[in-house]
Amino acid sequence: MINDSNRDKTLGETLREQGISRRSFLKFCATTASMMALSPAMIPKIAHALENARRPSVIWLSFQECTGCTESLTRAHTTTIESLIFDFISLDYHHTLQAASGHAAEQARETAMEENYGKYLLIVDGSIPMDNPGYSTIAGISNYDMLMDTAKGAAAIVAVGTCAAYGGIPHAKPNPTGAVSVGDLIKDKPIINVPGCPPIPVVITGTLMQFLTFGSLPELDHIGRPKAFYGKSIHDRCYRRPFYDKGLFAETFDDEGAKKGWCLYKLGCKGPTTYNACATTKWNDGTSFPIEAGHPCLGCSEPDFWDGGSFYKALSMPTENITRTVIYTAAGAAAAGVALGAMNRHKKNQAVATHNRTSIDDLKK
Amino acid sequence: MSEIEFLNWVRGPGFQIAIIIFVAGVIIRFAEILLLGRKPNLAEAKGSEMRGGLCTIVSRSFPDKNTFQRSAFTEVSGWIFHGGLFITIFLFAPHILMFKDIIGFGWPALPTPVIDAMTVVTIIALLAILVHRINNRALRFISTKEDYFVWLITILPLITGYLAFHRIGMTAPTLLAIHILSVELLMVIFPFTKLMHAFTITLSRWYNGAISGYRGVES
Amino acid sequence: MSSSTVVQFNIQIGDELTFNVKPLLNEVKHALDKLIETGQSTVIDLRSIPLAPGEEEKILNVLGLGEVQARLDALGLSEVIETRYAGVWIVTHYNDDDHIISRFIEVTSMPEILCSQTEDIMAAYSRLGLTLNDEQKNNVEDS
Amino acid sequence: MSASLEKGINALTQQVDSTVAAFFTSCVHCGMCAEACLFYTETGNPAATPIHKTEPLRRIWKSEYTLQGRIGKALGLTAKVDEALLSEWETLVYDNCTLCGRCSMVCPMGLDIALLIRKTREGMAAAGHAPEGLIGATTRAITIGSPMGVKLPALMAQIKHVEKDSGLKIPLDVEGAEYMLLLSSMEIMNFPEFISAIAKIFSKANVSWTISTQAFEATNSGIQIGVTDIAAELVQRIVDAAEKLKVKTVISPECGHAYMAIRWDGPNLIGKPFTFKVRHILEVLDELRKDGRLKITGKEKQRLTYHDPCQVSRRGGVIDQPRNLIDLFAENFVEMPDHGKMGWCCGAGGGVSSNERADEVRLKAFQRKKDQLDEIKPDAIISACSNCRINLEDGLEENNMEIPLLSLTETLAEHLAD
Repeated sequence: MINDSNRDKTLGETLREQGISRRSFLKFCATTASMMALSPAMIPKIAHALENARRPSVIWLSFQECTGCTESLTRAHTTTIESLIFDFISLDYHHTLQAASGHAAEQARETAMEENYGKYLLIVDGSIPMDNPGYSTIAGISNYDMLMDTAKGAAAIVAVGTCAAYGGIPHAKPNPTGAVSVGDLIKDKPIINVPGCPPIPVVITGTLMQFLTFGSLPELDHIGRPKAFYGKSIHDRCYRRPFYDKGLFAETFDDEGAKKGWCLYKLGCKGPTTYNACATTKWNDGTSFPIEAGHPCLGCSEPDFWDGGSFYKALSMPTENITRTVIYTAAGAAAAGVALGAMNRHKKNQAVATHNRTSIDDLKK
Repeated sequence: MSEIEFLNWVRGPGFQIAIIIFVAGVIIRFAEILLLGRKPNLAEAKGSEMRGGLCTIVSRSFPDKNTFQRSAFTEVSGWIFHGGLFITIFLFAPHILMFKDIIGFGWPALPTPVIDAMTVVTIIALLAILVHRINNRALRFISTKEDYFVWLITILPLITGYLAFHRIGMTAPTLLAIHILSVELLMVIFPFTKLMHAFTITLSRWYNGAISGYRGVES
Repeated sequence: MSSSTVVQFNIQIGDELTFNVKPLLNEVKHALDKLIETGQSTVIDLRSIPLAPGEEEKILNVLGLGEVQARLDALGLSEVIETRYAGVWIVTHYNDDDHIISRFIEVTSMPEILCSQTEDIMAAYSRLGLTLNDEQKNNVEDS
Repeated sequence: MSASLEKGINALTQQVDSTVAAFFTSCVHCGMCAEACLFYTETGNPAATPIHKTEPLRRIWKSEYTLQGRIGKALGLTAKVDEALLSEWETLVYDNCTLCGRCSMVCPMGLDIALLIRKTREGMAAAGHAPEGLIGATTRAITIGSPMGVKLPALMAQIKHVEKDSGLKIPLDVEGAEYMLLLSSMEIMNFPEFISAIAKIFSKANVSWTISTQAFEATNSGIQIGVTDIAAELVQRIVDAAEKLKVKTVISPECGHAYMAIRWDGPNLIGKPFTFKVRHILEVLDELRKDGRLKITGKEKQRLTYHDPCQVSRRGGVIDQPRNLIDLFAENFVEMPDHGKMGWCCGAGGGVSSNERADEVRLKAFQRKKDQLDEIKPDAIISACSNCRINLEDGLEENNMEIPLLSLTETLAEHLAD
């Protein structure tokens, strides 16, 4: 990380000091635009904005999470360009990554909050347990208290991962910890949700860059996700879509269809209802993504993705065991039907029994 | 409730409720009809009830020339929208998966663009049928609220299915959930409205054919 | 060119299935037309388009290799290649691990990144001045 | 005990069986039955749509025999059958329907709508909503023995005339005869030629037959008005006579609903199978033809057509026989555009002819038959139902058309070889 003296310099100044050429900077901007899913026509604007951007303080809080999000991000961390981004920010608190521990660590957080009050960026991964504050604590502070305390002075909050954004796996039925999302608790700060289990690293950095470059929130969809990354469904951008349209499906994981790369809808792919950038941005430096690897999309960037029944049941299938329901219902209904039929017969027999012979004298009133 | 929660509900408990009402309703309605019974015909038979009944089940779909000419619109639109419903319901790959999940076996699907086109054709046919119902004197006169309600519930899954497939107006999970919900609505009202004809048509055609067939007339 | 070592599925891609290849190449053609008519350049980000495995290679194969191939060493390797269609360039940025981090098709007479940048020229000017100064000093001292 | 709404509802409740339930469940209100009904096509009156006429019965089925109807009834939502409904429906059920059953042939859901209307009449009659004319005819049928008030002496007088004119003996009350001939009052009073025609044919073909003086009337007003009890009583008279004379077969004359009453409804009305067979006269004649017992001479050069009586053809199954018989003497036979099981009704069956109130609509409905005749322009029309014959003559006269009506049996008798 860059030393504290750089805090007040712009990114342009910092880079020049490091002897990085303008040409390298342009390359950086072009890659950033690509990462932010912005049109290449935006590159000059990005260059201009980055030139003048100042180094922000970032506090990262981890609650009920698996550190997968941090893992994902640090995978994106080794490259020259992306390391620049991380060099650019001042990551003042991240209990997994920071060297400091114990009181010193908490001290770092408090100092960062104090010095950058109202300006720092708060990143949260993990959900917050509300049933019992003791379910998850850091340095004796409950997740809830730490979040509310840290959120107060934040310029904006980025909820990284589905747990922070929507409750995620801790929130899955029966939600034993009473897990909630950041957005459930904080209503008075701008929140950017970057869901995914984990999110695509480039999507995390892209979102951060967007915020840091333009100093404003990216355009968000109705559940707080940046439209640049979550604007289209996996299905709409999937290269296997033509197979879906033609009705060519893999029926099992090892049949001809699977080998030919046909659509995975029948194997439970949640691509049609999942909004994420996997199909274009892909994973591991653009190498591949689950569907390309032959596995259906789990829908991990959507709320409650864990509660949609089996991952391997197609979207059009009911999530419960309907066959059993049908059999039980049919048995019950057959009994009810016989009862109702008996009532009908009784009704009719009664009508026949009360029948008075009609003679010609009975034809008039 | 998030949209995925909504989708999970219609795929889970919502579907359970709908299938219970649908299955129970259909069985009960059939029991009600069949257990009423029918007196044996004591007159000397001139033809076969079974033969007449089976013939009529099929032949009633193909009217004689005069009947066709007099009700050409009803016949043609009826064929189109029933065929369209059959194709869109039973030959669309995701739908077949749903049936397969319940009954344990599936069958080949038609390519999606064909289903897409059939959906549009069926929707147009149903709209035309509504206009016809309102414009035709006898039809308008005999039409009840139920007729219009059932029409609406029938066209809804087609429209919501079309929107869900093309992702028009809302996000994909919401559209899919609304589509499934509209089908569940259809399943719930099915046994208690004229929609039951889809099942009882064989029964009533059989009775008609049997009554005629017994007298030696092919109806 | 990318030398992916990832195991590839035996995915059969007939022309009718590469649903983004033809449109993309058409877009390149339109961009060339625009360049001729108005002189405006176009940049297409290949990472923003859903492509099946092999499709990117297919596009690159169609465009082929032209007269210019340049290597840049700026924050990692970059490659700038003019395709066999003059005015159509492929710009590929690599990271330190030689993984592609971004790839663009640029339709222009000269990709911006190949041009020497004003800031760099200015820096070069002062640097060269400093160097010359040093040499003069050295020469004076030596003599 | 006089007629009442309560009795009507009870009668309707008795009428519902699995066919009724299946039919009402299946109706989708497609409106195709309207186009099959001459009371709609010729008047444009939407209330004449066949399925609409069954509303009283449908309401009873729904409220008493369906789950949703029962629930609705408990909540006061299901429509009820009341006096107002029955009054409104009386003209629809009796005046605007001949029970011709054409609607039953076109219904895409397979509803036997004519059967449903027939069953609806049971409730209407029990509730006192039968038309005056039909009540009168039914009363005469029970008290006098004939809806037209024809008594035995009148028959005897006609027989005497016939015997004198033809020189043939009309066998009366012959025990052990093969056939027992029934007659409709109309034939006795208006077309006694029918009796001589039969006598001529049977004597030539050497058939053993008789007429019962105890039960000679074939018609059954109970069926038309829709009172099972009365219909059964009238059927029982014939059964008693046939059993007494130990005949093998009872012949229904040229009358549509009489055939329906004795052939198809009869055993079901009295609740047991007959010990004898029932045949329409055309069936008997066609059997004689097949056996080579009809010797025919001379061909008619006229352009002839055949009007299918609904209850004989569509509802009775006697469709080929008349055509076989006509072929024996007709050189220039032409079918109407819709014929056989899809023929159009004359407009006066099912009790409409006994119901003076329906005269106006009956003549309007006749337009359908007129259009058919205009299309083929026959020189003469053959039929096998006196009621059709009378109504067709009436309708033709009203429309200033001069096409003679012929009885098939009589025309056949004229062409018998000596």
